[in-house]
Amino acid sequence: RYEPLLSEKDTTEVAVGGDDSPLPDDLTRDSLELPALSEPELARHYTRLSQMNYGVESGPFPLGSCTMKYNPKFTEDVAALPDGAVHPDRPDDSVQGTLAVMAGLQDYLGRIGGMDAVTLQPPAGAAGEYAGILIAKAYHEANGEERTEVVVPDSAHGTNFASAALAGYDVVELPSAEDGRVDLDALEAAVGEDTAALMLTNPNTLGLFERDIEEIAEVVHDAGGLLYYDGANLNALLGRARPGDMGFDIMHYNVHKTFATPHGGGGPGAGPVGVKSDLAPYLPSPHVRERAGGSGYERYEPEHSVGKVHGFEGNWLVLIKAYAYIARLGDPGLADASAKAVLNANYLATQVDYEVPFGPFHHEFVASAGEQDAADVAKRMLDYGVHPPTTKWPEIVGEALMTEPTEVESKRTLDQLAAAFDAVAGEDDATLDAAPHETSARRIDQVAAARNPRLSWQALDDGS
Amino acid sequence: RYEPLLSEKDTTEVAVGGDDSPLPDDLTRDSLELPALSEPELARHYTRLSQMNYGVESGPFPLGSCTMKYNPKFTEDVAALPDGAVHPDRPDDSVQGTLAVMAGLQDYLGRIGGMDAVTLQPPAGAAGEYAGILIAKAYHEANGEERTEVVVPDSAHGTNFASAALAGYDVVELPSAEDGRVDLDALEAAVGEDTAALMLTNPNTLGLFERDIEEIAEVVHDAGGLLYYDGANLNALLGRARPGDMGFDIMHYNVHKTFATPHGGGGPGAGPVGVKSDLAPYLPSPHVRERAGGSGYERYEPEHSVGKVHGFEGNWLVLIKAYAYIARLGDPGLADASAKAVLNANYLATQVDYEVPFGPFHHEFVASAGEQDAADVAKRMLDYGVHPPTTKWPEIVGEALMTEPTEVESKRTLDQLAAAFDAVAGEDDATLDAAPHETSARRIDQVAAARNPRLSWQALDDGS
Amino acid sequence: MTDNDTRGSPYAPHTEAETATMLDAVGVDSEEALFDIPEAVRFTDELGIEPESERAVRRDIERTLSRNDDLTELLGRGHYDHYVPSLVDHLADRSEFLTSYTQYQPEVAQGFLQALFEYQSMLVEFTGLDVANCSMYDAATALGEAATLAQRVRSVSGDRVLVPAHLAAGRRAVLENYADGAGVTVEAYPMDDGAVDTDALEGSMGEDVAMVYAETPTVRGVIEESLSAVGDLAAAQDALFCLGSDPVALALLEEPASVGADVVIGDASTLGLGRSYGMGLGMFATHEDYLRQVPGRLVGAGEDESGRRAYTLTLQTREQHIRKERATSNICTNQAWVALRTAIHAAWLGPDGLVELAEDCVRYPQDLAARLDEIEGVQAPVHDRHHFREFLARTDQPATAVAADLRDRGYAVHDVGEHLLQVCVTERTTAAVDGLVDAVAEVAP
Amino acid sequence: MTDNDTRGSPYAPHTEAETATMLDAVGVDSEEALFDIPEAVRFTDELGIEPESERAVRRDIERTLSRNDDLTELLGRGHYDHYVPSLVDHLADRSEFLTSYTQYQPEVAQGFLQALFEYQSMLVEFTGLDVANCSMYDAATALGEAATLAQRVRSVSGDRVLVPAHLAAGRRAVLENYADGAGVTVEAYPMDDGAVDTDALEGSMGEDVAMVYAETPTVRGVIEESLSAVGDLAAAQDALFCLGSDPVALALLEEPASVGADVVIGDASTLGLGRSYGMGLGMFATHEDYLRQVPGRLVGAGEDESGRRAYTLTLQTREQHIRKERATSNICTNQAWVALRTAIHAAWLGPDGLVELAEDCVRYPQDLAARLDEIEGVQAPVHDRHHFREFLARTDQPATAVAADLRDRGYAVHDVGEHLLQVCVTERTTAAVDGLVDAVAEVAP
Repeated sequence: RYEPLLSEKDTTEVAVGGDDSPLPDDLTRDSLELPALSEPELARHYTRLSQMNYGVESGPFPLGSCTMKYNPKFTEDVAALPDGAVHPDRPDDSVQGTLAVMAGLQDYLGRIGGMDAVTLQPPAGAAGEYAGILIAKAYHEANGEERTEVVVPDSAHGTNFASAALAGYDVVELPSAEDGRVDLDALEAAVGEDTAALMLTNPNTLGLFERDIEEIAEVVHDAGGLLYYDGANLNALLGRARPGDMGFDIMHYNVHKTFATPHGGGGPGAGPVGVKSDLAPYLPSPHVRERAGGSGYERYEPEHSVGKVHGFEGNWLVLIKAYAYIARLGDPGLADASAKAVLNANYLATQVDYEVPFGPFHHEFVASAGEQDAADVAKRMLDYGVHPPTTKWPEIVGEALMTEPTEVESKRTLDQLAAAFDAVAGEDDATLDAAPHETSARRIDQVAAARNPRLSWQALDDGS
Repeated sequence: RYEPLLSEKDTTEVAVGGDDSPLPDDLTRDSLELPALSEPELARHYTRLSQMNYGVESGPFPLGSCTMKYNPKFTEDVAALPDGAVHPDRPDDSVQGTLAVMAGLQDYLGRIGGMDAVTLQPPAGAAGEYAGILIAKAYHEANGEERTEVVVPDSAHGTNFASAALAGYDVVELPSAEDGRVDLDALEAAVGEDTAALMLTNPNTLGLFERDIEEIAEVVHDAGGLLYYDGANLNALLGRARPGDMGFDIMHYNVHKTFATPHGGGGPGAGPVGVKSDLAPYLPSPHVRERAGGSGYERYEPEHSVGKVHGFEGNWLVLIKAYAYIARLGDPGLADASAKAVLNANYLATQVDYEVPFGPFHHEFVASAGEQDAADVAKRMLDYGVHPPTTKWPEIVGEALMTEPTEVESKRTLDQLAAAFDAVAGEDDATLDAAPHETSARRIDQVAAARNPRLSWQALDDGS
Repeated sequence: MTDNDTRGSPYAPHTEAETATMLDAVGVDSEEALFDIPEAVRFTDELGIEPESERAVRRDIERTLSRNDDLTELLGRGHYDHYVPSLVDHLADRSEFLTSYTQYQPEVAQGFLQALFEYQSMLVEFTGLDVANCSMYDAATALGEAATLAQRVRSVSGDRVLVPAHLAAGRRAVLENYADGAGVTVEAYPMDDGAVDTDALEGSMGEDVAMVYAETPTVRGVIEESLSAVGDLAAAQDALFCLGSDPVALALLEEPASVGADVVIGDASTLGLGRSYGMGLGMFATHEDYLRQVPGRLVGAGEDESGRRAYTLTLQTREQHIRKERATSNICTNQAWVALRTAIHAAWLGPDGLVELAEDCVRYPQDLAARLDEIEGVQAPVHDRHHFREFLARTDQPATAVAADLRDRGYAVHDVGEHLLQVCVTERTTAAVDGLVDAVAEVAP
Repeated sequence: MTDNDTRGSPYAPHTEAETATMLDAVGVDSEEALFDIPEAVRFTDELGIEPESERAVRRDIERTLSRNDDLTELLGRGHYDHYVPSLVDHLADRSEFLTSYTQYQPEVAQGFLQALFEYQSMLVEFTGLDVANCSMYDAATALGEAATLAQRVRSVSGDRVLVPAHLAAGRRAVLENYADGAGVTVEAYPMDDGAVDTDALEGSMGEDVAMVYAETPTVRGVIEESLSAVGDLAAAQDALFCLGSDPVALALLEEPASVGADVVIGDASTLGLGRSYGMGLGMFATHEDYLRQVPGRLVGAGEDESGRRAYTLTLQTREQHIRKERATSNICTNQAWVALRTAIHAAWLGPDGLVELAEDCVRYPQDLAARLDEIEGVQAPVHDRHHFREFLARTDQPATAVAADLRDRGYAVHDVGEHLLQVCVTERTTAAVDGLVDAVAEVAP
């Protein structure tokens, strides 16, 4: 059932300005044309739209590297508490509650990552990467070093490359070894006096732990570079290993991945950044700390702050959910979350008919669709009522099906997922090509959509 | 897609009692066997169940006599305010906020109904009828009269009959006149010295205003009886006519109908009862009033109270939503709600191909499915994505399709509804008989279900 | 819509142009012309209710409710405050549930029907009885309905219903009304140290007794220990044994069926609702024998045309919309949505969580009573029994004065007799117990 | 699950038996055996975070946040407090929206895609520009992205970005970082009585200017009156004209396209979010010419295989997951859910409601400034301009002292200079204005 656009239900043009206006007409627009609909009509519109959308509560969502966990409901209630709805420009004395939560989350994240100081300001993981690289840059500059390169493995998230570039660095791409991990020789060749940092995910996007992490750290540090940890896969390690203990100097946390804040159809997220103590003076401003004497909390500008990566202090409504999640789970819950996430990935890997190269896996595995097109496999899986894995990435596996069930799936659900994988594995290309059938839209021609971009209702040919 | 029962997903039997129990074993059960599922599994279960359910935000819900309005979202937030979550046994001094809301709603309802005093205690419309009849009974008894009968028109809601019977009255059924209204001659014949009350809906279930209401009142009052107003159709009259002005002595309000509180899949509702001043001493206990001197509010037992119809003071969470709704709309909003409800009913009546006898209508009309089976028509309408009207009632219209769009439907939606009616009107019996196809369940065999009642998962043949 | 627009209903979507078109189609000039109301009964005055914006209404009600004192409530006596998990609100508030109607079109109401079927099944497990309906208004009205059921199903007519002397006044008052309509009188039997005095009850029995009612826990929080004896006494006279309890208590206590209960009533909203000024959920379960005499709605499993399991309201011929004055009850709108909440809460706890919660409901009052008993001027518990959630304490000072002093210190307890307080403690208030004990120590001596 | 069960993750559904079966299938003895972590980097200590029940966490956070003072905020400067209708929370919180991922499988994400498409369309109407993306983090990062866009699209390279001297410090600081990476320097141009000093700006212009940024309203609430002149100055040097504003202001003020704006940025969460400690929604709209240089996600209309309209993320080759270091931005996770909220709020208001709200944002500060101006020791507004939501007031007393005294009386205002306060008033605070005026009258003279 097609749900019309708001503009197809109504557009009303109202004149702006005129005698009753508080502004002279030369300062106002002439008119505003938008849908004018009643609350019942809007309630039905958005209810219907929601029904055309798949969320974590619709079924399994095994997107590799995206860590789509169940989002505990109570964290929403905590975020909605009216006492938390304050303006950031209030003086510290009047927002001690908010600052206490922030200090608490900084402390939690520091413990979990093995880091000495944490900023909550970056509003997403990529913003965290960017903040982290700015910190590295400021650090090197303060040491009188002009380093121009950031090294990134070819299997890394695209954001690593882009964040380094945004900070003005040249990106050096590091080819993976045959076993899917960092190639130490290639690393030694890539790293040198121009190296500002190596950005690394561990476990990597194949779900493999970088066993040579100590050697990697040594190579980078010996060259005077810093080691940056991309927190996307931290869910695999909670309570069992900490980036700070592996030699990482800087890391970001993806709270919607590791700490179960909802992804909101694209965001908002939050990308706190943790650093070792010698980098703490470079954190963004303001930073929260306990006041001397323990009389509450205060915001301050770190001595060599990189400045800001967000106009205020980040995505509060996301951060508080992460805080509540960590407080609920504590040590045993976090450790169990990782244990079950890793168990689920390994179990599912044994249940699917597709070839699964590499291993042993932590939180995710990458199967290969082999002769099938991975994107088509994904479309066909939709017909079985489950969300497909991430496809065609990382490229080290041909026709990759990058699968991460997370800890929230039961054995029953994993078996259903495996059944969907296996059913599709046995189907022919024509069937896959024609999929999906059971979805609110059939296969969408994305190439045509990009060739003739229509990005607003105003741009639609039919003028609707 | 079938959603398994919770018990089909898991049942776990846990032993109760034993050494760690705080009670001796002879006071405890042996074990408890229930599903043990995690929060993510439950979230998906109930999300899936919700998707198999049609609500007001799914589309039009034109159930005649049920007045399924859009339920404004903000009233939910008002009901959830933590300050309202108090225990009823607190002393009056400590719940002045709650009592102020209750007194405010009593006042609003009194104005709207033209009544002098209102109790909020009855937890539903039928409970309101029951309370109202208890009041009538107590009133007559206090006057030394032993009246044994309650007169109810044949077109009345089933609850009228049952509520009178529950109070120990004999029910005298009053046949309708040919024009669908009260037959004055029949009324005179039915009413006499045994008559405790006449229960009447106005407009009646055909959507017709009882034009002879003054004469009706005279007949009843002359016989020493009381006139009871069933508030189910009050939505037709807001701000234009008041039961208290028509001669009614007692009335109930259906807040989920008239004041847009959600029906919750069956309830909870609330059925406040309004009375004229001479009946006020008979209201249930406690009742809320302003303290002498205006220093806040208090609860008290009315002098000749009928006692109680609810263990505490009714359905607070429903009442506060009704209060918020009335406060939002005020005089103009309430009057407009009635105007648009009546306009919508009359407009829709002109748009459907089915025969629509009687009229002019207020808030609802009753079409006749003619040669078609009204229940089949309803099933078939489901396939067109709309909820069907109430069917086969009132019986005064053959194969009745009792239709009440309410004020919240737009002309566009009414036209869609009419199109659904008209499409079905043109279809043959076989098509209707096979419907519905597009629903989460196909036609359900209710006769078989009643013949072999299985009312729990324990009773299912397969033991699941 | 503009929030400040208070010229009409904000929930009526009509534009002026649409209204005009529709009036045209109907063939009238104005909305007023549609109202077929005789001049004499037309209302032409103002109601006098000022419309307000959504924002203003929210603000005003928030301010009004803030006039409720901020007290820690240690109150029970039929309305309890257990922690309701966040999941309950979020799922039950989904509009497909909240804004749906009674399931008269089951093909588009499978979700709610299944949830109610599951609720009924949980009550079957809690009670050990065969069938449960999908809700009454509250415990008091469920008790009233039990009395009318007793009248209908009993082979010989009896006009007495026996209830415990310790019974919440509201519950008894509601029962009196239902009993009165059914031609039955309600009599209290005496208690022995807070529990049923079985000897006295035996003395009150006779063939004119239609129903014997007992509760566990009682309104004073006492866990009954003689329920089997009560069941036997009732059975001996062919009277129904109606037991009052609630799902939290029944997760731990003797299964009602095992002590001979014929009907179980109570407030099932002890799970799922929390404090709501006494709003509840009437639990009603009984034997299969009485199935066709059960009040209220029942959801049954059946099949749809494709042979798949499907759920539907069933045995509707018992109900008022079909049977009118011969219906088993007048109930129509019930508390279905609360039953949904209760089921979600029960499922969230699971059997382990339920038993643990119930055990805490025994431990908390035991511990608190012991602590209060150490305070000069206080003896607790008054009854030498096992308690559930609450208990009585005797005060040397007048109870009213002690309760008022406690209120001044931020605590609300029941003042139930000249020197009797009643105190209720659940997981929601256990953290406040230290403060309460200190406060009592200040005011009681 | 029991809420007190803190032995493992409450959100992992595994029973012990299932865990054992799964370990068997994998061929290991324990979960620990699955962790391929070298001994040397294993963490064997405690994190030291105590688990708590859901109930306890809620209670603790509620208590912690209650340490925030209860102040009436008259604060703005980039973060505003408009009334968010209840509808927004209820619809945006539907789990199908809230818990979904980026729409990489559009066939099961049509709902969110359509909502974002509608959001983009609303921004097109507000700005008069051709395209809008479906979110940046906030106004500050959107401004930074505009600077990098200017670098990319400009025919000749320029390394200067000109911004107003009155600019929120946070916004400027973020811009500095983005500019720095792109090899651009940020320079302020002077203001004349709170608005752009066009003569001074003209003097600063040159062919090395990549972008000129102006705001309306400014951070001080001043409505700019010379935007066309700014646009002309920028155009003359082939510099981009980036305008900062927000959807509420744009419902009333000159359409950005009509004054020559090439990019519009700002905080779109002035609709939909309310106070949230500075969390926002970066608005980003520009010309079709720059389409392939736009940062962030774009939703486009297309067709599915059956020929029906369908929506999809489009032009993804601009993005980091495909273009890596040559992407138009590093943004991945954005603020999509906030954009959904903004769209719902805008739709709820409709064009009438939006214009009315915007007009109130002119009237409220005008009225309040006039009232404050009557108080001895206060002159307001400082700038002889039209204002939107907020304005500066000069105090004879030191502003810090006045602000502190006002805080003691329950009001928070900005203290922005030795004798300068800034006051913001919206429909949420207009009812508090009488109290504020009284308080100022007490403390200012």
